[in-house]
This record gives sequence, structure tokens and C-alpha cells, in this order.
Amino acid sequence: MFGLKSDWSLDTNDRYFTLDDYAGAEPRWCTGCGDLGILATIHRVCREAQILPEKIVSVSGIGCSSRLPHYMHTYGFHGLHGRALPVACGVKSRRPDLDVWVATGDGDCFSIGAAHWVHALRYNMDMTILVFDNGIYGLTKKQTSPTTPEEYQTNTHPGGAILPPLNPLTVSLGVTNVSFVAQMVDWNPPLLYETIKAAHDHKGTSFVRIIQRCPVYMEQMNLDMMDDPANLLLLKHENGILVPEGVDRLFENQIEHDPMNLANAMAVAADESKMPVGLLYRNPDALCYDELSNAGLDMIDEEKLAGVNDALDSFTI
Amino acid sequence: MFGLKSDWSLDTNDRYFTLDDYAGAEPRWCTGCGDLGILATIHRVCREAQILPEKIVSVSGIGCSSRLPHYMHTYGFHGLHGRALPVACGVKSRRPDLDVWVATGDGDCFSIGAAHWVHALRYNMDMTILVFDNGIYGLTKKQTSPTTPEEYQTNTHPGGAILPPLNPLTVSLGVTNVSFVAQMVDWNPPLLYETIKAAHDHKGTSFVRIIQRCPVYMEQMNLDMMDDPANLLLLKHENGILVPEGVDRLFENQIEHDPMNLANAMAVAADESKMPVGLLYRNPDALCYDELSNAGLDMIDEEKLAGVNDALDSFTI
Amino acid sequence: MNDIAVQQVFSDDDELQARDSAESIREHIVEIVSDSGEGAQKCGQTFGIVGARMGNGVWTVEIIPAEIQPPARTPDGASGIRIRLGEELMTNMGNEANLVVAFNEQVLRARIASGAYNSKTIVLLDNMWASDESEDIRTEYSEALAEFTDYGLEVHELPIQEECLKIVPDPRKGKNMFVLGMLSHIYSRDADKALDEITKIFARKSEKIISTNHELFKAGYLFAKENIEHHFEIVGKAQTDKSMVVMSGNQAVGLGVMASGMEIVAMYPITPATSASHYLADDFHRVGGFVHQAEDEIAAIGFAIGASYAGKTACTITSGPGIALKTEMISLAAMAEIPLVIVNVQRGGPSTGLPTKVEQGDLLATLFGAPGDSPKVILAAATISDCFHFVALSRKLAESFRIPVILLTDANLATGVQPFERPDVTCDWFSAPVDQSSWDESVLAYDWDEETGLSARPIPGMRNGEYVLTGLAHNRNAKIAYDTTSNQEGCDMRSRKLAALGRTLNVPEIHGDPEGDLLVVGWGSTLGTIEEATDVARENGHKVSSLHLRFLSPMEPGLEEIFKRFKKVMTIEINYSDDPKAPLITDENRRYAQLAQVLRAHTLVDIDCWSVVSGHPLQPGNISRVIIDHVTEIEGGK
Amino acid sequence: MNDIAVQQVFSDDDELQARDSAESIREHIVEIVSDSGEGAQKCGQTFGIVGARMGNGVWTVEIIPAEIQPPARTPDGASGIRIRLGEELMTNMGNEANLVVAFNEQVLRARIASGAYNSKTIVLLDNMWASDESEDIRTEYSEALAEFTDYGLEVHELPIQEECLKIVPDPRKGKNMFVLGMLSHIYSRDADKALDEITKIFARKSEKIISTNHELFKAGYLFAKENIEHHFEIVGKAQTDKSMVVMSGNQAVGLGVMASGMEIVAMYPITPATSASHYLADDFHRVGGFVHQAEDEIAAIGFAIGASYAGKTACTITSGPGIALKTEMISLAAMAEIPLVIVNVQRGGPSTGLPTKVEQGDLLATLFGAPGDSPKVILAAATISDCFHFVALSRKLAESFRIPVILLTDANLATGVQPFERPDVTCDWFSAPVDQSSWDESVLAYDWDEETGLSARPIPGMRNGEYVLTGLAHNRNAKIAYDTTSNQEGCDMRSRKLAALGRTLNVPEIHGDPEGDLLVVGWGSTLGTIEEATDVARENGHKVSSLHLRFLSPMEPGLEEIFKRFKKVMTIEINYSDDPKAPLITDENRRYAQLAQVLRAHTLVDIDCWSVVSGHPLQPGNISRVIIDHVTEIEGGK
Ligand SMILES: Cc1ncc(C[n+]2csc(CCOP(=O)(O)OP(=O)(O)O)c2C)c(N)n1
Ligand SMILES: Cc1ncc(C[n+]2csc(CCOP(=O)(O)OP(=O)(O)O)c2C)c(N)n1
Ligand code: SF4
Ligand code: SF4
Ligand SMILES: [Mg+2]
Ligand SMILES: [Mg+2]
Repeated sequence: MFGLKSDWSLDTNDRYFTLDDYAGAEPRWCTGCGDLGILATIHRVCREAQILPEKIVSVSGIGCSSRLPHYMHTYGFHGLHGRALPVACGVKSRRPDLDVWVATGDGDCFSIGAAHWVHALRYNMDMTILVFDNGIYGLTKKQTSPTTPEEYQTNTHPGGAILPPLNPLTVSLGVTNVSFVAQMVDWNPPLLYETIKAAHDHKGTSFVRIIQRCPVYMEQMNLDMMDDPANLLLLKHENGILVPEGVDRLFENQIEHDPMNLANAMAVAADESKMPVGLLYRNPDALCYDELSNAGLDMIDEEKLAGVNDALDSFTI
Repeated sequence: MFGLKSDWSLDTNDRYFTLDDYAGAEPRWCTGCGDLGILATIHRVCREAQILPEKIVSVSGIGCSSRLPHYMHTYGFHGLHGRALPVACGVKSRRPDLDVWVATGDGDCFSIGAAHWVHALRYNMDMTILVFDNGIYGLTKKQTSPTTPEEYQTNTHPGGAILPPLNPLTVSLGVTNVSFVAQMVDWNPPLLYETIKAAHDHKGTSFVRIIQRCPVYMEQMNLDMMDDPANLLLLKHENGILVPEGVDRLFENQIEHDPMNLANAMAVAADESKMPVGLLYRNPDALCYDELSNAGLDMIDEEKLAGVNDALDSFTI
Repeated sequence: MNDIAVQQVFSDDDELQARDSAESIREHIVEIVSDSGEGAQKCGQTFGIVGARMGNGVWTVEIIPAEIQPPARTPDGASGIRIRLGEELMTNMGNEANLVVAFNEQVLRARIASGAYNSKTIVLLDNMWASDESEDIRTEYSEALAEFTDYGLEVHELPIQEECLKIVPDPRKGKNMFVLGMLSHIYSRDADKALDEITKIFARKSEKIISTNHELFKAGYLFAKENIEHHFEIVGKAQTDKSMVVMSGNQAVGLGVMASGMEIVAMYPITPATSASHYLADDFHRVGGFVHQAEDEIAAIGFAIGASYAGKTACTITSGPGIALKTEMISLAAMAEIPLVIVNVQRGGPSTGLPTKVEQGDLLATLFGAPGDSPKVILAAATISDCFHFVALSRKLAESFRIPVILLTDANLATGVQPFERPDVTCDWFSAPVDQSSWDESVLAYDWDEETGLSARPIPGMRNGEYVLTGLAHNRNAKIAYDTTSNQEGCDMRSRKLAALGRTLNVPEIHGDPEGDLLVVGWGSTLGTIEEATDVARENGHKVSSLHLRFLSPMEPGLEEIFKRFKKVMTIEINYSDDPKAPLITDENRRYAQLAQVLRAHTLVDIDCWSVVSGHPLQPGNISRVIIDHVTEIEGGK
Repeated sequence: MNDIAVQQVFSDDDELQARDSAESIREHIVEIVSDSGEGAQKCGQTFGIVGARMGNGVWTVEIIPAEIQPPARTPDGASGIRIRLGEELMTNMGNEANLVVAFNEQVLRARIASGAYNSKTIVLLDNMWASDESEDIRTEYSEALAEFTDYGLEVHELPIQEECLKIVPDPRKGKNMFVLGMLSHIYSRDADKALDEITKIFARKSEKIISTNHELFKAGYLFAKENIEHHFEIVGKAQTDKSMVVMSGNQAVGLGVMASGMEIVAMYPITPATSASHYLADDFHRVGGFVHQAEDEIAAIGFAIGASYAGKTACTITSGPGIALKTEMISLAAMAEIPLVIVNVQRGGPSTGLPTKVEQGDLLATLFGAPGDSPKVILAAATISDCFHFVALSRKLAESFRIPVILLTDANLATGVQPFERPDVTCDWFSAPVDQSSWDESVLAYDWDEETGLSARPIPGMRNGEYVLTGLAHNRNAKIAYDTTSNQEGCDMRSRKLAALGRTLNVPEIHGDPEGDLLVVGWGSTLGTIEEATDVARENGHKVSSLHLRFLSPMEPGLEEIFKRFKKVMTIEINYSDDPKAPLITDENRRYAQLAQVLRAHTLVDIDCWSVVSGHPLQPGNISRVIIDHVTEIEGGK
């Protein structure tokens, strides 16, 4: 049995991982589901970074998207609906060596999980949060989610969703200590790759909202955007998401946006005439809660024993 | 026994209410607690509007601030920690005639109640939410709240709070369909009165964050601001909170801010160098969920019976 | 015109001829299994409704895959429906199927594995896979076929796809109506009634779609007539003079809400409860009601509690994990005496468990889930008709006793479809309008009657009724009270209400003799199965009776006395208990099934139990074997 | 210098003289009551610690008002402390107080109302109110005094405020040390030890503050010597050679966490659990631990579960409403077999209930709270020493059995202060470092042992151990499994672990004779009270014994056999049960106290119960009366 520390840097070099090494069970998502492409992209990011599979923990809630951990050949935690984030924070709290990914849905994260969403962004522990936002409850078969477009017909709102959809970007950007907010669509693999890679590279909590196709329950929503890329607005900046060569030709609308500029990020996020894709905000200097929660991790048993005895001493009569 | 509708407008005119008519049990807050002044101001607003006491429902969670319903001689619902808002929404869902007030604390609303906070703002049902923000958990005796200033020493963070305080304004403003966001301090009674009055007059959910003194557990926090009003920034506008004569002399920092301008509101809220007081945002045209939830309220029994029978017919063989 | 075509194809002669050659049987169990999305369920439901309309007893239960769109042609992906069709009233899903229509051979394999068939089952299998372009598939097909033959099934390979292709280019949408036609001939169904139903299904679609589906139906009918030797007749004898409705348990819950006069259902989606809300979202407006989809389960019950507090007793509908989240709020409702109806459509647990499968696993959690003493009324629906009537009853109990009422149903009732007598709803069923008269100032907000614990409640808007509801310990005046007596008094009064309600209940009726060797006690959706199994045991000469409980809190009276009249009492439940024969398990440490646990404490009778958590509804055949095993042991011990 | 002053005032002669004239007694109960914020608790705690250091048996319990800063001079605002001081080990708060120091007359009234005193109680009352400038107060004072005299109390009016004013300008801060001095003389305490403790209290404050408080103490001491006739001596006989620690139950829980090797406590503030986390927030860093204050209770347990999953078994600490919220997560931990320690410091329920008061109301909720079958280990601490040791035990059980462990304590233990033997912690107590060796690929993630249900678990970071934990039904390979056997197997294996653990437990020891007329069964913080009351009954010639349970799931073995050796068995609990004599309550419908309910089902013995929900700790005097009443009935029935 090895102690935690001693083993951290063992045999990283003599192993090379292929995409297959990150692939778990065969995905059970519907044909055409955007989740498939996101999964493949995650595999690619892991492969490029050559992360040790046993050091990856993917945490999820409940939903179609939350099935993701099963499709990774890594450690995974397919927990409770809405509660991926507290669990992920707990995993990270004493295991700085683990690479924590969170897969969550628009219902999982913005509805039942909303309190944890706000607070996880605040904690800013080092992890990558991917929200698979298909604008609908997929797994439970077509109920309204917070991001369902107004008037879209669902099983709980057969007359059409009655509230304007929540804008997850403006809420996220409003959270003090948030450090990375990006948005991307599932159907642009090169950009999605760069986005997830940037999110993963970022130290702190990276929040990526991925607009995700659900051909089964949400045909309309994304088709608008897919049909006419003019509905998208590409955010470009030298500190932003790398836009691979050739890709930016697809976007007729582009702006330069400095991701360090929170006020601008707010404005971009708030303007709902176009769907921004790219990095809205990044603050590499935000405080990371895991640095505090990991304090004392390297204490050896003898020190602990001394600590307990000191504590007992103060109660001894 | 009267039916709901028939009685709504009975005997409103022959009764006149004094402040005492709105006062319930004697408040059990500490000496110098800001809650006392807020309570008095609510009584005043009710008196000025001559609301029928039996038509008022004040809903709260758990905390010092959530004791408020007991100090009102009206209907009240002192519920569970963090859950004032869903209950208030339920009260309003079928009782458009009731005047719903919510008293909640920074822990109650921004921590355990955060998901409901975001979603209640979205629903925008007609009610007045007052957050008594003392930056601390009062009732449970000095634990860190989401708005506790960084480094302030509490019983859960004896070495000082470790995260920068959450900015409730930027989060609130980020919620789609939010319709009224104001901020005020408890120690300026005339302005507080105008703020709560404006909130109460607004149709839709009015969110008012009141910076509240807790002399017992949070001396420092507000003293800075009280000692030096230069730390405050008064928001003025013809569509904003009325600034009573003489009051604006107290504020060396003032700006004109149009509460219809969301982008500006965001900027004002995000600038934490000064604490803005006044109306940040107001949108009188936001959709009110209660207008939908109240649909069908006036249906008489015979219509309902016909409705049930129609429904049964479609299952009849 | 369409109607003329119907006449032409199904001339009176044809019909007659069909019926003449049919073998008359008392009942059959039919399954239709396919990949998900091929419409097997729609086909079966329609088959069931036609049966109900023809006066047959009908019980249908859905076969639901775990994934939304599981991969095609996989055992795990089996989606479908079972219909038990008989002369008389059917009360459960029965045992092995008599006939099954399978759209591919793989989905059949899953059903065989779960014991749905026996060697006499007739299989009608689409033979399209035999000539598939993929060699793998052809091999799979022929291998499976060999398997089936080994198993002893009577397999008929039929060109279903081929026949459908003559009418539609993509038979994935349409094959189900062809199969409905086939089954309609095989079981001598009234084709006009079936065509009617098809018209209803596609009512919102185009004329073209309706006529295509009619055409498919007719093709299937004729195909069976010409090519399938099996031909049965099941005369409908269940029909009464009374008008009947046919629906699923979740629809019944929804209709029950509408008939109860409740106007708010606050919910958060969760399987298998959600479809009740789906139904209400469609129809609730007919009675002026509103479905609130909340941000989570806690908010849903909070919203319902708010509406109830304001005078409109409301309802929240959920399943196990949702009940767990609502625990704190349920305790508030008990403590502050807020009328409230909570429907729990039970699914397999613990935790996320088996979301689409049946379990009776939440009895203890609803009885005891909250910290402190939180008395509430708990009812369990045993039939789909109960699902309807008990919601209305729950609303009344909630208001009369100022108490939360939990109605337990389960995944089996939720998706099962069954005919029952059309309820005769009157305006008395509805809650009274919100009382806005003046409150008598001298009456306290909790003016508990010492005997019964009952009290009237002021409703916001009532002049002089102002009070502050609190979840803290409080006195009769609704004031927070930490003194030494108030909390005791409040607890006494809240508990007393259960005693008062209990007094109004009758001793439950025994199915079978009032005394004997073995009494089987059940609750919930297993009623029909247990009674049928008991009957079988009795027919085999055993002294077995059964008892079914519908009130779980308070308990129906007289149980101990009933139990004492039998040599042995056991519960049969769909939830977990330790197998007494398992390693390490002794009489002392054995963990009992949930009702058994409660009844043991309640009566001190040594109640045994048999239970499973396979996620499947119980089959009368298995259960009668279990019963006979147990009773034989007692007889041996005489 | 200060020390010299001490010497001067307390010369050996003085000390000697003091002791000489003192009446020797076996024990006394002392109360100090005041308005909130006047330091009565600090005074009493110090008095208690000095007692413990002098080898006395000590039990202290706080008197806590409901509000943070209740209005001054009101009965509801009574804040204070009770100290039971004796020659031998004290195990509970005792009956009526022998002596009370009151800072005003109103707070006394509350204590009289709650039955804390009897006619022999000596009252030392600050007389400052007699000459208050407000006439109202003067009247209140004289009226109350008349009341007290009627009640038969021996009231001594003393110029406490006046004496303190000679030393400090505002005696609100300081009076408590004067009173400590008074009490120290009255009970012949070792003044140097007291001065030591005062120095410790103000260790972080200035020299000046320390010396002022020393001065106040001495003034009080001399004042008593000169003016108070009462003078007692309680020789400390409880002292062993062993070193002792003295602390509250919540501090013991915190220290237990530190000694267990757990590194994460995730919590959300809630009374009365929070102070355990406060203590940890101060001291956890000494063992490298971290307290996470989460956004709510669900996030707190989620965070703990995450840490546990990642190899660092964690702890969450809460009270009733928090347990309710954590229900779904507890079920996940049971289902997915995540080691986890949950401390539930029980308070009065249901709902928000009585947040600062004691109840044993969460036994059924923790046993049965979750939907489906969620087996977990449940322990109840009976003493403050248990609070410490059981946390460490819980961590070990959680890891060995891969199961959530719930440790029940209560408000009474939480704030009570008691000396116990200093634990001898060794490195073996700590959890092993996170195992990061390679996992044997051939071992499945849930490689259940058929006999015991046990399995080893892979920890993230272990090569080849990759698996996906899920709350859905799953097989040995951790894969989601909806087939007909996996869920049954998983449920079997998880339940089997309880049987396996149960096998390792011993038959609990009976306090008193192994057979007799009445056996009283208890659990939790009532241990000392029940045993003392049983002893009284036995001394009175009744055949009564008692039994205290510490394991509630699984149960300790041999209970039925023990119960059968007594004519009658009853539980005594602080939770709700129907009074059998109340209206409408019959033998049939009576709702039993929580342990009684469980034991009835478990043993089928007709177990009676006596329980209250007044929010107060039980007093041995009352309890012995209850016991004698019950046993007399049996004796009569002989
Ligand atoms: C406590 C709880 N409530 C509800 C559910 C039912 N449920 C499962 S997934 C889901 C929503 C899924 O929507 P989303 O998060 O958007 O994920 P998607 O399926 O669309 O990827 C719901 C309501 C549950 N499993 N647990
Ligand atoms: C479910 C639950 N968790 C925790 C508590 C304990 N609790 C009561 S009030 C409170 C926080 C109070 O802080 P805040 O909301 O800021 O109100 P304040 O007292 O400062 O006005 C907490 C944690 C509770 N009553 N219920
Ligand atoms: S339902 Fe939608 S989100 Fe779910 S797997 Fe199918 S396509 Fe994907
Ligand atoms: S603790 Fe603070 S917030 Fe609570 S009543 Fe006292 S001063 Fe007010
Ligand atoms: Mg979704
Ligand atoms: Mg606060």
C-alpha cells in the first residue's frame, strides 16, 4: 500500500494513451445526439494531454448528459440529479492530483442544481464543468427546462413554454470569483475541441455551456443556429479560444472580445440577438478554494498524533 | 361562507388602519439590530397604502430576519430555512388578492435558498422580497454567510472568511425576466421607506437587498459605511427611488442612473468600490407568472363539473 | 370515402365467417415487443381499449427500456406492451404470455430471459431479418431462432415488413397498425371499433395519415385471416350496464385531481410520476387548474404548501428520490397542520435505483421519514380505480383533518391500463370556495379539540383570523412556545387526529374464509395478483385467505384479531427483505419487508414475509407457488 | 504581583479554617441563572472544571434561551447553567437544585415554573433590583420575592452588584467571576485552581483584564466567607490515577473526528450541531483537517461523499432538519457503498421544532428515512466519552463495511460538560493513507463476498481500478443493470453487511439483576438518568433492571432472550408516544415511542413505553417515580 504522496508521479512516462484508452462502455445516446460529439472531444482532449486515465474522475448528476461517466474508461461518479457539483468539489477537496470533470445538463445544473451552480463558481476549485444544454429534459422525455425557448411545446407545457429562457451566462458572470466562462455549440468539433481544451487547461473552475442538439425532443432549437451561422457570434481574442485555421470563415459575425473584461463579457452575454461562442471571461488570478481545502494534506501521522494530543491537552484537567 | 370572488372587495373603505394595526408581537431582536427599523418601515408602508391587514401574508424562512412575520399583525408563514420563496409563490399562485411580502436573510436567500432565489426572480410573481443582509448568520450565532466580508472572523472561519463576498446584485440582474432590483441601507429611514414603497408598488417580484446592521455579530461591516457615507453611491433618477428632500445631502457620491438600463445597472452593481443605494433596475413589462397560474380562478363549480365530465368522456368506452 | 372502404373490406359475411371458425377461450395474454420507437405500445393500448369496449376484462402493462433510444435489435432495448384480455374482469398481468408479436428476434430474447413465455407461447416474428443485407444480422437471426426452438416456442415467421412496404415506404411508422390488424383478426375483434380508435389516435394529424393507418390495419387483418391459423374468440362478459372508462393509473391520478377540486399541482419531473402531470398539463385547464413545474422537488412541495396555506389545498406528485427531498417540507406540513396531497408513484429504490420499474419500497420512508413525530395519513391505491378515487378522498381527508395525506401508487399502476366504472362526479366532490367570511376572534388558530385533535383553520383574507404559521413548537394560539407543556400538547393533538380518523375506518374485508391456515396480507398494486394466487391455492385445497390494506396510517382496525384466526400470517410485497435461508440471516437479525415490519410492531403477531426487488410486477403463478409452499409447511407442521 | 496577592488573601490558615467549618455532603446541584450575556455559563463551566480537577464527579448542562439577545429580566430570557457536583462520578443532571445564584428575580421564575427547584433550594439573589430607579422593577422584585417565599424557597438577598461596583464600573461583565468566588467559598473549592482557570479563560486578553477578574473572584470569595452561612465540603473521590479530560459532547465529537484521521468535515450551520464544527474550525488544522461550510445540507453531504469516494472518508455533522435534507444522499451512500460518517445531534422536532432543546426523535427517520432499502449502521452515544470514541469507531466501521454510519447524539450531550478518562490515541486510530497501488484487474468494483456482503473498493488514482459509481441498480461490475437478478443481489449484499457486523457485537450488559419484574430499556443521553432511577427503584425493593442500547442498526444480539426474563419491558425515551390514557387512544391504535416501535417488531415482546417531548432532559427523580409506578402495577398484578 502506498501513501498518497509517494505515488503521485509514478510511471507517467512509459505509458502512451490512445483515444480508446479513454473510452468506456458504448454510448447509449440517440442517433444524432450532440452528446456523442462532446464525448469524442473530451476523449481527444484527454489524449492530447495524455492524462493518466486513473487520475481522471468524471462526475455527473442525472440526465442523458449525465450518463457520460459510463462512457469514459476512467473513474466516474454518476450521482444524484442536480448534485454533481458538490460531489466534484468534495473529490477535489483533498485530491489535488485528480483531474475532475463535471458533465451536467440544463435541468441538472440550472434548475434543481442552481444553488450548487452559483456556489461552485464561487469556490472556483480546479475542475472543468461542461453543461450539455439541449434546452429540454431529455432523459425524462421532454419537459420544459430553464433554457427551453419560449413557446416551445413540451410535455409539461403543451401550450408552449411560458417563461423566457434563462440566460446562464449572465448569471454565471454575476457570481463573484467566477474565473472562466465560455460558450460553444456541439456541432463545430474543432472549436469545441479548443474550447474544452482551454477550459481544461485553466486553473480554477471552468464553466462551459455547450449548446447541444437533441434531435429527439428539441429539433427546432438548434436547427435555427445550425442552418444560419449568422445567428452565432464568434468571440475572438489572443487570450481567448484558439480559432483553428479555416474555422472562422464559417462565422459571418465575429468580434474581438478581451476575456479579461468582465463588463464587456456581461454585455456580450446579455445581448440575446446572437448566441456568442468562445471565451467570455477568464480570470487566472481568482482565488481557488481547493488550495485552502488541501492545506495540511501532507501531514504525517506523527504530526497528527501530536496535534490530537495538543488538542486533548487543552481539555485535560 | 363566502366564495372567493364575492368577498374580495368587501368593506375596504370604512376601516382606517394605524401603525399599530400592523404590529404583531413585540420584536425580540437585539438592541440596535437593523431589523427593527426595517420592520417599522414596513408598517409605515402598509399604513400609507392602507392595506387590509387580513390581506397581507408575510412569508419567511428561518433566521433572525425571518422572525418578521411574528411582528406583523397579519397572516404570516414562518417556514423552513431557505424556502420562503417557493411558499410565497404558492401563496400568490391562486390568490391575486393577497399582498405577499417575503422577509429573508443573506444565508436564507443566497446560500441554502439560492436556487429558489434565481427562479423566483424568473417567475416574477407579484411580491416584495426584502433580503435582510447582515453579512452573517445571526440566529445560529456568527457563521460565515455568502456576503460575509473577506477575512472577517466568524465561528466557522475563525481565521477570517476565505472567499470574497458574493455580490447578490450582479447575480440578480443576470436572471432573465427579473423586473425590480434595488439596494438600500437600514439606517436611512426616509430612503428605506421610499425604497420599500417603490418595491411594494411595483407589479412583479421586487428584490430589495437591505444592508442591515447586526451589532452583535457584525460590528465592523456596516460601520465603515455608516461612518463614512462616501462609501455609498446614491442612484438618482426620475424613474428611480424618490429621494426625499434633504436626504441627498447626506450622500457625497451620487449618480444619475436610469433603472431601465440593464447594462448600466450591471456596471453599477459590479463596481464594488462603492455600495450603490437606490433602484438599479426596473422593467414594468416583464412577464408575471401569477397571471398564468391564476388562469381559471373564476371558474364556477358547474363549469368544473362539465370540464371533468368532458375529460372523462375521452376515456369512456 | 374512407368509411365506405371499411364497409367493403369488412363485409358482414367476412366478420361472421371469421367468428365461426374461432376457438373460444376464456383469456389470453398477448405481448407486442419491438425496438423502442416502433409503436408497439400504441398498438397494444388500442388493442386493450377495443377489448374494453367489447366488454372484455383487460389489464395492460408496458415494457419500458431504460434508455430513451436504446440501440436497435438489442435485448436491453426491448420495448413493448403486455395485454391480458379475458372474458371477466382482469386484475393483474398474469403469468406467461400466450401469444407474442415480435418485430425482431433480439427483443424476444430479453423477454424469454425474464420468464415472460413458456413452451406453449405462440410467437409471430417478423422475418425481415432472415434476408437482411448484413450477414451478422442474418446469423443473429438464425441463431436466435434455433434458441427459440430449443426453448420450445412455436415460432411463426411472417413477412410483416414486406407486407407493410406495399403500403408505406418506411414501415417503422406503421407496422404497429398492421400488427393491430393481425391481432384483431386473430382475436375476432370488432374492426370498426379498432378503426374508430385509430382515427382518434391520429385526430390531430392529417386525413392522409389516418387513411394510411386504416389501410395498414386492414392489410394486417386480411393477412392474418389468410395466413394465420390461430383464431380465437374471447367473449366480453365483464361489461356491466354501467358506463366504463379505461385509462392508466397516472391518468387516473390526474383525473382524480381534477375531480377533487384541487387547482394546483406543483411538481418536478421524475419517472414514473411525471406522466400524471403530463396528463394534467393537457387537461387541467378544463377545471381551471394549473400545473406548476418547479425548479426542484423542494420548491414544488413548498409551492403546493403555499397554495394550501392560502386556502387552495394543493397536490404534489413525485417518486422516491423526490419524496426524500420533500421530507423536511412534509414534516413542516404535519407540524403546522397544512392540508396537502402528496402522490408518490413508487419506483425501484434505493437511491436512483430502477427508475422505470415497480417497487413498494417507500412505505417506511413515508411513515417514518421525518425527524421527530410527523403524523400524516397514508393511503395506498390497489387499483387504477383507486388511483382516481383516492386522490379525491385524500383532498377531503387533508382538509378535514388539517393534515398532509400521502397517496402511494407505483410504477405498475402508473403505466398499467384498465377499465373501471365511470366515476359519477358531482359538485360535492370539489373543495368549497375559499372561505373569506370573518373569523371568530375568540377562536384560536389551533383550537384543538381535546378528543380528536381537530381544529378549524383561518384562511388568509379572513378578517380577524390573522395568525403566523410556524414550524417551530407552538401553542394553540400559533405562537412559538418553548415552555415545558406546549410542545407535548401540540404533539398529542397532532397524533390524536390519527386516532380520530382510525375510529371512522372499518375492519377490512378478508378475501376468502375468515379463518384458516395462512393469511396473506398485501397492499398496493399487488391486489389482483395476490387474490388470484390465493384463489388458486384455495382451489388446490389449501386454507388460505388474503387481506389487502389500503390505509397504512392510521391502520385499519381489527387486524390483530383477524391475524389470530390464522395459523400463520405473511405479507407478500415488492420490496426488500432478507431471505431467511441466506447466509448469516437468522430469525433474530432478519430484516423484514416493509408492511411486515409495521404489522409486527402493531400486532406483535409473528408475521412472516416474502418479497422481491427484481423490479417486475408479481405474477399470480409464482405467487401461488410461494403461497402453496408456505401453507404446505404449516400443514406439515400440524 | 498578582500571585502574591493570591497568597495573601488565601493564606493556608484561611483555607484550613474554611474547610473546618464546612458541612460535608455527598453532592449538590448548583444553578447560576441570569440574563443572557451576563456570563453565568462561563462561571458555571469554570466551577465545573475546578470540580473535575479536584476529583469530583461533575455534570453540567446549559440553560439556553431561545433568542440571541432576549429582553432583560424576563422569564423567557433565562440563561444559565446547572452543575451537579458530587463525590463520585455524576451521570446526569439530577433533580431539583440545592442552591441557585440568580442575577435577577425574573429569570428565577422561569426555572421555578420548569420545576428546577423545591422548597429546600437555597437562593442567593442579587438585591440590586430592590432599589432600582424604576418603580415597576422595584414592584416586580418585591412581588416575585413574595412568590418565592410562598413557594418555600430560602431566599438570601445579597448586594452582589454593589460589591462588584467597588471593583468594576459595569458589573455585567465581571459579576460572574464574583459569583464564582462566592461559590468557591461555599463549596470549599481550591481557589488556586479557580484562579488558574480564570487566567486560562482570559489568556488572549490583557493582563489588566486577568487581574481584574482575579480581584472579582477574591472579593466574591471573601464576601461569601464573611456573609454566607452555608458552607459545604464535597470531597472528590471520582479521581482516578488516570488523566482526565473535561469537555462538552460537541467538542468530544470534534476531537473524535481529529482522532479518527478524517480530514474533511462538511457542514451547514444548524443548532445544536454547529458548535462541533466551531470547535473543529479552531483546531482541525492541528491534524491537517479542513471544515467546509457548504451552501446547504445537501451540498455538505455531497461534498463529504465526494471526498470519501476519492479515498478520504469524510464526516458531515447536522441536526434533524439537516438529516431530512440529506435523506436522498444518505440513500446514495448506502446504495453505492460509500463510507461516510454522519453525526446527527438530535434536537426537538418535528420540523423546526425546538432547535435548542433535547429530543431522541430521529431514530426512526435515520433507520427508515430513505425510499427503498438503504441499510446503514446507526450508533447512539450515551455519554460524552462515547461522543469521542464513537466517531472514531464510526470511521472504522464505515470503511470496513463500505457503508454510511450515522452517529446519534443530542442537544443534551452537545452542551453538557463532563470529565472522562483521557483517551489514549495512537496512530492506529487514523485512516490509512489513500491507497494508490495498482488494482488487481480481475477484482470487480463490487466484489461482494456472498457470506458477508463485504468488498474492497478501488480508489481514484489506482491504476486498473477505473469504475463508475452509480446510484442506479448495478451489478458487481458497477455497471447499471436492469435485469431481473442484479438489483436483488445488490440489495441482498448490502443488507448482508448488517448481519455480518451484527455477528461481531456482544449481548449488551444489564444494569441490575439479569431477571426481574421490569426491564427499562433506553438509548442515548438518558443512560445516567435511567440507571440512577433504576437504582433508586431497586433500593426501594423493586425488581427493576435497565438496559441501554448503543447499536441501533444492526441491533445488539440477545435482546429477545433478555426481555423474556422480565415480566415487563418498557422503554423510556425523549420522543413522542401516545399516552395510553389519553382520549381515543387504545392498545390497538397507540403510537409507540421510537425504540419501543423498533423493538416490538424486532422481538415481538409487548414492550411498553414512557416518553415525553417537553424538550427537557429527564430527571432521575421523575424517572424513578415513573419506574416505580410501572413496576408497582406489575407487582399488584402478581
Ligand atoms: C431528485 C430527482 N428528481 C428528478 C429526477 C428525474 N430526472 C432525471 S434526469 C432529469 C432532467 C434531465 O434533464 P437535463 O438535466 O437537462 O439532462 P438531459 O437529459 O437533457 O441531458 C430529471 C428531472 C431524478 N432522477 N431525481
Ligand atoms: C434546514 C436547516 N438548516 C439550517 C438551519 C439553521 N439555521 C437557522 S437560521 C440560519 C442562518 C441564518 O442566517 P441568515 O439567513 O443570514 O439570517 P439572519 O439570522 O442573519 O437574519 C441557519 C443556518 C435550519 N433551521 N434549517
Ligand atoms: S433524448 Fe436527446 S439528449 Fe437524450 S440521448 Fe436522445 S438525443 Fe440525446
Ligand atoms: S443577532 Fe444580529 S441580526 Fe440577529 S437579532 Fe441580534 S443584532 Fe439582529
Ligand atoms: Mg437537458
Ligand atoms: Mg444574515
